[in-house]
Amino acid sequence: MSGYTAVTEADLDAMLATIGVDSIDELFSSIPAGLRLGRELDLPDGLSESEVYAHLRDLAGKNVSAEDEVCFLGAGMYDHYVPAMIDMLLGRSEFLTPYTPYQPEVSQGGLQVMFEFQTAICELTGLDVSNASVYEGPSALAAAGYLAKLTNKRGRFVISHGVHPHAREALRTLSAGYGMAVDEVPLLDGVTDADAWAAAIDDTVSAVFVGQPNFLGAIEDVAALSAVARDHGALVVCSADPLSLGILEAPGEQGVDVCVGEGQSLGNRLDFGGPSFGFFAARSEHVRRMPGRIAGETVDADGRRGFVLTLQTREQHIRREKATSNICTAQALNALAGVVYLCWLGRRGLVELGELMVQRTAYARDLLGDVDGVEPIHSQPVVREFAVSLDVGGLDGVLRVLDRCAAEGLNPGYPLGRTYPEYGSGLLVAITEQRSRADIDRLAVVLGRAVAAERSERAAVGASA
Amino acid sequence: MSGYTAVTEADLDAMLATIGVDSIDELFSSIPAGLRLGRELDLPDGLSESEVYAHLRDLAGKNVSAEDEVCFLGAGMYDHYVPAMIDMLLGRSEFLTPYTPYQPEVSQGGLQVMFEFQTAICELTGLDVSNASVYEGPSALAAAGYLAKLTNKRGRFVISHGVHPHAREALRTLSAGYGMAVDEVPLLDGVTDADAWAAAIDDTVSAVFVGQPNFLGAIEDVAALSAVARDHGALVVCSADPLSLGILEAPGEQGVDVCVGEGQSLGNRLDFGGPSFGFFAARSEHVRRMPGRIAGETVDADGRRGFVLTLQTREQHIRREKATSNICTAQALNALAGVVYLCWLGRRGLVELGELMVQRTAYARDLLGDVDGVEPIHSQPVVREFAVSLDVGGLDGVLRVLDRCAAEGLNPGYPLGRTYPEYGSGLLVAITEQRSRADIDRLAVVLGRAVAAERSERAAVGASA
Amino acid sequence: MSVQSAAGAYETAMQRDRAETIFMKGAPGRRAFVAPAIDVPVRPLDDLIPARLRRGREPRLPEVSEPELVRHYVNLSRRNFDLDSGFYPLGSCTMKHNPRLHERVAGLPGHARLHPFQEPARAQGALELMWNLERALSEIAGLPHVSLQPSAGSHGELAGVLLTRAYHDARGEQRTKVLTPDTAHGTNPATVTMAGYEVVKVGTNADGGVDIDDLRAKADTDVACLMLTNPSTLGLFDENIAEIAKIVHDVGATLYYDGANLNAVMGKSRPGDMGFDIVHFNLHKTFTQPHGGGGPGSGPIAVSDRVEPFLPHPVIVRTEPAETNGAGSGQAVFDLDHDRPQSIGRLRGFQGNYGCFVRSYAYICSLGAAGLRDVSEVAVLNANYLLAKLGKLGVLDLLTPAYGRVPQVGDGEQQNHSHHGADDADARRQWGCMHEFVLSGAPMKRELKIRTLDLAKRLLDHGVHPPTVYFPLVVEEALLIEPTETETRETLDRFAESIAEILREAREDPEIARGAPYTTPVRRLDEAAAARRPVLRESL
Amino acid sequence: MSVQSAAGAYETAMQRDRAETIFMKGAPGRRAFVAPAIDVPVRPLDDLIPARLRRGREPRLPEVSEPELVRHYVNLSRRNFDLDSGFYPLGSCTMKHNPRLHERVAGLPGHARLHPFQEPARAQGALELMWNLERALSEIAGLPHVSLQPSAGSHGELAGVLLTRAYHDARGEQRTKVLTPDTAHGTNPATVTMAGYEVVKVGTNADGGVDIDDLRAKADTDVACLMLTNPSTLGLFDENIAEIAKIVHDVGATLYYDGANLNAVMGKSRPGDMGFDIVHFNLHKTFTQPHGGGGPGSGPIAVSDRVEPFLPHPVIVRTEPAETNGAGSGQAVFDLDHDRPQSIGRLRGFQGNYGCFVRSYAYICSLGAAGLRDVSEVAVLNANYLLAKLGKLGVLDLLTPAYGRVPQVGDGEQQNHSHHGADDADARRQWGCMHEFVLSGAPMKRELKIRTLDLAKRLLDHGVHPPTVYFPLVVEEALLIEPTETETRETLDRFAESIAEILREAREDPEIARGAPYTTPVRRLDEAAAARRPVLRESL
Ligand SMILES: Cc1ncc(COP(=O)(O)O)c(C=O)c1O
Ligand SMILES: Cc1ncc(COP(=O)(O)O)c(C=O)c1O
Repeated sequence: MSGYTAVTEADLDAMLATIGVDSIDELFSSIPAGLRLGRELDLPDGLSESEVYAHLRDLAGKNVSAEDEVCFLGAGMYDHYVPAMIDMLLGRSEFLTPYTPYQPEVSQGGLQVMFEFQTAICELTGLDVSNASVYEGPSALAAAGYLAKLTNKRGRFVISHGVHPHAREALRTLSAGYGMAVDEVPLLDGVTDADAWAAAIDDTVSAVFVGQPNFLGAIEDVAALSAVARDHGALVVCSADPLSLGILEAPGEQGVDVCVGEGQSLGNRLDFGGPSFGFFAARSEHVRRMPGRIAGETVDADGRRGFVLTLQTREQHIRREKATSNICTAQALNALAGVVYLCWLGRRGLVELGELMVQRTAYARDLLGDVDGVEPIHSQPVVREFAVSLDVGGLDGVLRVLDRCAAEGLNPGYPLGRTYPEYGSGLLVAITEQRSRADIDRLAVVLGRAVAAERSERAAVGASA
Repeated sequence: MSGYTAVTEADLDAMLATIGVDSIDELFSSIPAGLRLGRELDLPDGLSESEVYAHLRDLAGKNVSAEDEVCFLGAGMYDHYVPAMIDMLLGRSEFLTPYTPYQPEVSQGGLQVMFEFQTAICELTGLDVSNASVYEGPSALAAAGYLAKLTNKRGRFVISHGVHPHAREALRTLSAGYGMAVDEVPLLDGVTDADAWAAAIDDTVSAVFVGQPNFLGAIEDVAALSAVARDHGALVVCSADPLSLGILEAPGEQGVDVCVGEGQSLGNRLDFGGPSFGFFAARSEHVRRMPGRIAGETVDADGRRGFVLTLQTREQHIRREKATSNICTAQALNALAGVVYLCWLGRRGLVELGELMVQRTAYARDLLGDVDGVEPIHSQPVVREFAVSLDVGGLDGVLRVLDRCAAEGLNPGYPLGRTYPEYGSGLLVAITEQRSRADIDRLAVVLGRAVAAERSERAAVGASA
Repeated sequence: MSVQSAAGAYETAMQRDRAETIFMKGAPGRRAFVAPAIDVPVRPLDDLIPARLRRGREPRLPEVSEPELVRHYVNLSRRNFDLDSGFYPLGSCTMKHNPRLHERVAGLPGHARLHPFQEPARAQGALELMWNLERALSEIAGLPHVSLQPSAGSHGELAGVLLTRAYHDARGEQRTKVLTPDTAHGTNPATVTMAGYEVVKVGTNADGGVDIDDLRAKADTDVACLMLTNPSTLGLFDENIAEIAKIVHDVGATLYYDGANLNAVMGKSRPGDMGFDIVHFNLHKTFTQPHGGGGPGSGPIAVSDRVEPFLPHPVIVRTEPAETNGAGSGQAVFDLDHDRPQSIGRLRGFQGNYGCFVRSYAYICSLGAAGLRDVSEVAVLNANYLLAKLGKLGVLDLLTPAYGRVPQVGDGEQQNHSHHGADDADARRQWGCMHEFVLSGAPMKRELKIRTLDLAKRLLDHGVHPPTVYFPLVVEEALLIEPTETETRETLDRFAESIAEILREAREDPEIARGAPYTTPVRRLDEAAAARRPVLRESL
Repeated sequence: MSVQSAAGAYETAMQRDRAETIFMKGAPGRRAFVAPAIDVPVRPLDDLIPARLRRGREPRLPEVSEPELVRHYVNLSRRNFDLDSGFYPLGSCTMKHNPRLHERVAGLPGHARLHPFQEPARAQGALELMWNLERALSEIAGLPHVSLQPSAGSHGELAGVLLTRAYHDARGEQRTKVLTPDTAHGTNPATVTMAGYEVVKVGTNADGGVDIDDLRAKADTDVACLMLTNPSTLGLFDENIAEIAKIVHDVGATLYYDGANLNAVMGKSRPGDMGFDIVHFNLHKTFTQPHGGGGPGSGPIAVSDRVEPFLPHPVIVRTEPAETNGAGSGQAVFDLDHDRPQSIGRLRGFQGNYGCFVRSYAYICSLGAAGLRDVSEVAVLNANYLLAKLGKLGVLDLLTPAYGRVPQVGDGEQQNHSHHGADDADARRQWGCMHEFVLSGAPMKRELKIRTLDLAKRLLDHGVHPPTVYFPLVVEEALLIEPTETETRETLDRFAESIAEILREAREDPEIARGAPYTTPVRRLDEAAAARRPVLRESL
C-alpha cells in the first residue's frame, strides 16, 4: 500500500462488512468478466519517495536548462526571473489544491485573484473585459477566431505570417472543424506587408490576426493594420507579448477587438513549454461570447463585497452544445503567478523592465551586427528580440553552430529555419533582464567563433570537393 | 529604496511633519556627532533579486554537495532524504515567520507542535520529559553538563573518548566558565574501555557522558556504563543518534538521566552544519533544571484544550541570573521538521529504516573488508556507520585518497585522522537509505582503486628515495 | 439563540475584513521589484522605437512594497477552502491527495527552466520522461498510441473529435453527427459543436446505462462518433459496453472515451479492451496534478492504430541504442517528429503541459502497477462504503441513490452472496457504485423544504467542501459524491454524520440550512445580481 | 449584545475544532513513509546486533497516511499568527519582512545538501560566502574580526563573556564580576552566571541611560566586563557611551555590545567606534532570518584585535591568488584554520548555522551599503512616527512613554528646531526614540482598570500581534513597541487607531478587554494551571 491511501486490514474488514460484500472484487462485479484485466498492468514496481526523486533528478540532469547555460532562446517563451515570492504563493495549499470555485463562499481567495487578474489584463491591453485565463498563447488565438466566427458567421480568416507559427497552426487545426479558410499575408522587411494585407481583406473576412511584436521581434503598425480590417467589418485580433506592453501602445488603443497572448513571461517558468496561461481580453460588446471563466463582483447575504463566477450562460456546463467554448479546466494557478508578477513589477517596474530590455536588445543587435558572417534579417524597431542571418548555408549549418555554442555553455537563440524556410539561416535572439551586458558580450564572441569555425569548415569541405 | 521598505516621498514628508522634525537626521540627534559614521558603509551596492540569486547560485556551484556526488560522509550529520512535504510545511508563513509563542492564543500551532515534539522525543529516548529543542547536538551535551552541575554541585565530568569530538570540545569550552575538570576515558576495540571508565569515576564526578552509537559507529553497552556512574551518584548523560533508536535500546531503559543528541538526521538538511536542532530529554526529577522552552497543556477561558510555554521560572526572561540556562531563541522550525519526519516515518517506518541501514551497513562493512589495503578499526556491532583504516600511511594519504575518489564523483567518508590522531589512517563510512547497494558496490571499487593508486605511488616514491 | 441570529450578531475575524483588491492598496512610488542596473550605453528611446508605436498611458498596475504584496496574497489564500485542509468530495473531479514530491521534482531547474525550443539533443531527459509517460498511459488505456499535447480534458475531447473528422475525411466520408448520452459532461456536447458536428443525445436506461434501443435508432452512417465515459457520470459501469461498441463500430463511427472517471478502473479494465478508439486522460484528476483553483490541467489522448496517423504533431520518437549511429553511448535517443503528413496539426504551442507530465510521471513511478490498481480498488471501496454508511444513518430515504440498485440474491450474478461472511440479511447491500455515486435531493426538497443547494451551503459550516451539485442533469436535485482513495474511513464517517446532522437540523428548522453558510469568509453570495450587472474588473 | 456574550454563544470554526494531537490520529498500520527495498542479502538481526543491545519496545510514534499528516500540520499552521499575515511589533525582536528569495537561495542543493565535513577544497563556495559575510559584519560593527559560530544571540553572549574570561586569564587576572544594567535583557545576566561570573546590576538614570555615578561606584578591577545594548532596551541611544567606555576600559574590563538593537544604527554609528570590544549580531533580527516560531537563529560575534586570539575555532582564512601555489586559477582559496592555540575552543558542532548565513548574506547583497542605512533610518522613522501618531490620538496620557522626552527649544541641541518647516508649536515633538519605544500602562491600569496584558489580548481581536509586554522590567506595565522598517504608514496608523479604540472601549466597559481575546483559535489560556500541574507530553 502506498503512503497515499489509508485502508488498513482492520479498515478493510469493517468497510466490507458495512457495505455487505465479501471482497473488493465483488464491488467490480458490474464489469463483465471478459472486460476485466486478468493481470497486473505491465508497469514497473512502485518506488519510495527518495528513489523517485533520484530518478527524476537524473532525468532533469539529461537536460540543458537555462540554469545550466547562458540562454538567448525566446521565440514565444522567455527566460525571465520568477520572483521567489511567487513560488511561495503558488505552493500554498490554499491556492495549489482547490479546484474551480464552484462554491464561492469558500473560494473568495481564488475568485478575487481572478478579478484582480482580469483588471490587470484590461490595464495591460487597454481593453474592456478579460477572462480569467485560457490554456496558453496559440490556442488563445484560435479561441479568438471562434469568437469571431460566432460573431459574424463569416468563413475566412486572414493571418499575418509574422504571427507565431504555433498559433497560425493551432488556428488552422482548431478552425478546420467548423470549416474556415485561413489565408496568410507575407512579411516585408520583417513586418506584415501592408499592400498584401489590404489585398487579402474583403467583406468575407471574419477576423484578421497580427502578432505584436511579431515572431521576428519586429514591432507591427497595429493601428494601420486594424484600420483596413475594420473597414471591412472584420474583427481584429492581436496576439501580444505582455511584457512588451509596458513600452508598446495598448492594442485597445489601436482598434483591436480581441487581444490574446502567451502569459508565460509573466512569472511563469519555462517548464519546457507549459503549463503557462493564455490571456484573452476584448471590447465589452464581445463579453457574452468570450470563452472561459470570468469572475464578477457581487454581495453576500449581509451585504459584504464578494466575488463569483459569472456570465456562466456562455459556458459548457450550462449551455452545453450552445456554449461559446468547451473550455473547463483552465490555468488558474498560472494566472495567479501572472497577476502577482505584474503587481511585483508594479506600475513603474513594468516600464523599467521594458526599457532595460529595449536598451540591452539594441546593444546586442548592434554588437552582433558587427560580427563576421552575421547579418540583420530586418531593420524594424524591436523590443526584446531580433532576427539575424548566419552565413553558414542554411538550417543544418545553423544547427551545427548551435552545437558549437552549446559546447561553450551558451545558447545563442532559435534557428528560424525550423519554421521559416525563407530564413533558413536565420537566428532569433531574445534578451531578458537575466542576460547581462557581460552575457551579451560573450554571445558575440562565442557566436562569432562558432560561425567562423563553421564557415572555415565548409570552405575546407568545399575546397576538398 | 529596496522593495522591502515602503516610505515614498509623500509618506516621508507626512511622517516627518507628524513627528515634528525636518529630517530623518534629526531623529538621530541623540547620537553624539563624534560617533556618527560620516560615510556610507564600505559595502557593495545593492542588487536586484535576479542578480542576488545568480550570485548565490554561483557560490553554491563552487561546492560539491551530496546532490553532486555519492556521499558516504556522516560523522554526526547524515545525508538522509528530507520528504518534500516537510519543505512545504516549513515554507508555510504560519510556521516560518512568527517568533517564540509569547502570545499563546495566536500561537497554538507552534505550541502544539512543541508538545507533539516533546512527546515524540520522550517516546524515542524512553525518558519522561523533553524540552522543545536546543541549538544542536554538541551544545546540547554541554547543556546537560550544566544541568548536572546545578543538580549535584560536583566539580568533575568524565566523558568517553567515543563521544563526538565537537561535543567533547563544546563541553570543555562551555564548562570552563564554571570551572569544571573534564576527564576523558579511552576506547578499547572501538568502545569505551570499561575498566578505565570504572577507574575514572568516583564520588566527585558530577556527570558522565557516553555516545550511542559512538563516533566510530560502535554500539556502546550503555546500561553497563551507566551502572558504574549511578553507583557513585553521578548523572548519566547519553548522546544518541535518534535514527538509531528504532533499533537500539532506549537510553531511558539503560539508566540514563539525560539523553541529548543532534536532530539533523530527522528531516533536516545538511546545510553545511546548521541550522538543525538538539534534543534534550531527562527523567522527570530534572524537569525544573532543564534548559529551553517547554510547552505544556492547559485550558482556555471556555475550557478548550490549549497549550502554553510553561515552567518558565527556569528561564532567563523570568529568573535572569538565576536561570538554569541562558537560551532564548532555539530551533523551533528545525524541531518541527523533526517531529513531522518522525510522524512521516511512523511507528513501523522508524524500525524499517533502521533495519535497512543495519543490513546495508553490514553489507558495506563486509565488502570494504575484502578490499586490499582496507582494514576494520574495530569489530563492534554497528548500526549505520563503521570505521576502517586505509594502508596509505596516515592522514595525508587518506586526504589524497579522498581527492582521487572525488575525481570519480564519490566521497568515501570522513578522515578520522582529523580528530583521532591514533586513527591517522582511519576512514569513517556512513550509510543512509539514499545509498543503494549499487552505490556501495561502487564505493568498494572506487575506494579500492584510489587506495591501490596511492599505495603504488608511495611505493614508487619509496623506491626512488 | 439560533445559529443564524448569532451569526448575524457576531462576525468572524475574516468576515470583518472586507474584500479589498490589491489595486486599492499601496501608494504611488512603492515597488517590490528592483530593476537590474542598465549596464549598456543608454540611447534615447525615440531613436529605438518611434513615439507613435510607444505606449501613451502606462498601465495602472498596483504600486506596493514586497511585504504588502506578500500579505495581500497570503491573507487572500486563507479565504479559500483547500484539499490539504479538509474533505473535498467533488464528484467527477477526483480530488485526491497531491503529493508534495511532485512539486519538488517539477521544480528541479533541469525541468522547470528547460526552454521548449531547446534542441532535442539537449532535452533528452524531458523527451525520455514524456516517452515513458506515453508508454505508461498506453498500457493503462489499452491503446497503442499516445499524444500528450492537449492542455486539459476538454482540449483532449476536441482533439479526439477532430481526429475522428480527419479519420472519416481520409476515408472520403462526410459525417455530420456525434452522439452523446444525456448524462454527458457539458464539455462533450460543447466540443462536438466546436468541431463542427451536430450533437445528438442518447437516452439513459433504467440501470443508468446507455439506452441501447435509442442508440440503435440513432446510430446511422451520418454518425461520426459516440462520446462516452465509463463508468458514467452516474458512477456506474455500463455493462453493455461491448454491445454499444459493436453498434457504433458497425456504422463505421469511432467510440470516444471521456477519461474523467478513469480513477475507477485503473488496472481493473481498459477502455481499449472495451472497444474505445480514442481516450483522453485528465492528468489533473486521475494522476493527481494539483487542481490549482481551476488549472493547470493536462489531457493526453490515447488512440488505436487506425487513428494514429492523424495525431497532433510533434510526436516523440525513440531510436534504440542499436540503431543510434554513435549518437549516445549505447543509450536510446529521443527526438520530436514533425513530419506527419496526415496530422491534424497542432492544438497549441510546444509539446503540451510538461510540468504536469513530470508530476504525473512521478506519481506513476511511486505507485507502480500494483499501486495504481490499489488506487482504483480503494476509490471504489471508499465510495461504496460512504454510500452504505449513509444508508446505515437512514439518509438515503431523503437523498435517494440515482440508479445503482444492486440485484439481490436470486437474480443470479450474486449467488456467492449466500456464502456471505457476516451473513445478516440487512448487511446485504442495496446500492452499488464505482468510484462515485449520485444522490437525488428531490425527496429532501419535498419533505424538508430544503434544496440540494441549501444542503451544500450548510456543509460548508461543517468544514467540508460540498459534492458536485445539479450534475448530472438527468437527476433531479443531484449530488455527485466522489470521495477518492486518499481519504480515511474516519473522514468518510464524519462526512456521513454531517449530512445526517444537517437533515436532522433541517427537520427542526429548515431556515438554518436556507440561510447557510454562516462561518465562511463571506455568507451566501448573490450570483444572480452578479450576472445582471456584470462588474468584471476593479474600477480605478 | 456585547461582544463577549456573542462570543460565548457563537464559536468560530477554528474554536469548534478542539486541539487533537497527531498522536490521537491515524490507525495501526497506516504509514506515509515507504521504505526503499532492502537490496542487499538480508542477515538475521541477531547476527549483527546482540538482542540485549536492541530495542525492547518500539517507540509509539503516530501511524498516519501522508494525506492525514499533511492535513494535520496544515490545519495546525492556521492556528498561528504570523508576520506574512499582519503587523507584529514585538519589541526587541525586529520582526521585519522575510524575503522569500532567501529561502530559495538557502535551498539550493549546493548550499542545503553540503556536508559540514566536506573537504574545504570542495566547499569553496560556502567558505567564500562565510568570508564575505564576516567582512560585511565587521564593517557594520566597526570591529576587525568576526566569528560566525554562535547559534543565537545568547550563545554569542556566552561566547563573548568566555572570550572576556580568556582575555583576562591570558593577562593573569582573576576577575569575578560582570556589570549589566537593570534594563538588560534576561539573557545577559543568565549568560554571566553560566560563564561563572557574578552579576552586578547598574542603575538607569533619568534619561533612560546608564547611571554614570552608579557605574563609577561599581566599576573596579574585579569587574571583567560591562554588557550593554545601545540603543538600550528602552529604545534610547545612550549619549554617554563614550564616557561609559572610558570608565570600563580604565578598570581594564571589556565592553560587550548586545546587538539585538543593531537595526537602529546600521550605517549610522558603529559599536566599534563607540568603544565596544565585543559585539554579537542577531542575524534572525537585524538580518531577517525568519524567526521560525522560536528559531533557528544565528549570533555571530565581532571583536577587537586584543580579543581576536581567543576566538572560537575554526577560523576562516583566505589565501590571496598571488600566494596560492597553483591551487586555483588565480582565485583566492579559503580554508578552515583549527590551529588556534589560545582559542576558547568550540561552542558547538561544525561551523555554525550556515543556512542562516546564506540568508543574511543574500539580504546584505540585496540592500548594499545605502540599503542598510535606509533600513535603520526608516526603522527609526517608523518608530517615531508611530509614537507621534499615538500622541496625536491622545493615547499617551494613558500609555506614557518611558523616558525619551525630547529636550525642547532653548535647551541647546535643538536650535535648528526654530527653523522648523511647518512651524506650528504643537507639531514640535515631545517624545523621541530610536527603532523602538517603551510605553507604561500604569496610568491605564489606574484609570481604566485594565492591565497591559488585557490591552495585549484585546489587540489580538484586532488582528495584530501585541508588542512585547512587561519588559523591560524597570518600566511598570511596560509595552515595548518595535514596528521595523518594512511596515507601511497605513499599517502604523491602523495599529495606533486600534490602541485608541481599545482604550475608548475599555472606558465604557473594561470587561471586554479583561475577557479578551474572543476571535482567536482559543480564548485566554490559563498559564498558571499549566505550571501547577505540568502536562508536558501526550499520554498514550
Ligand atoms: C466527465 C468529465 N468530462 C470532461 C471534463 C473536462 O475536463 P477538463 O476540465 O480537464 O477540461 C470533466 C472535468 O470537469 C469531467 O468531469
Ligand atoms: C536585547 C536582547 N538581547 C539578547 C537577546 C537574545 O538573543 P537570542 O534570542 O538570539 O538568543 C534578545 C532576543 O530575544 C534581546 O532582545
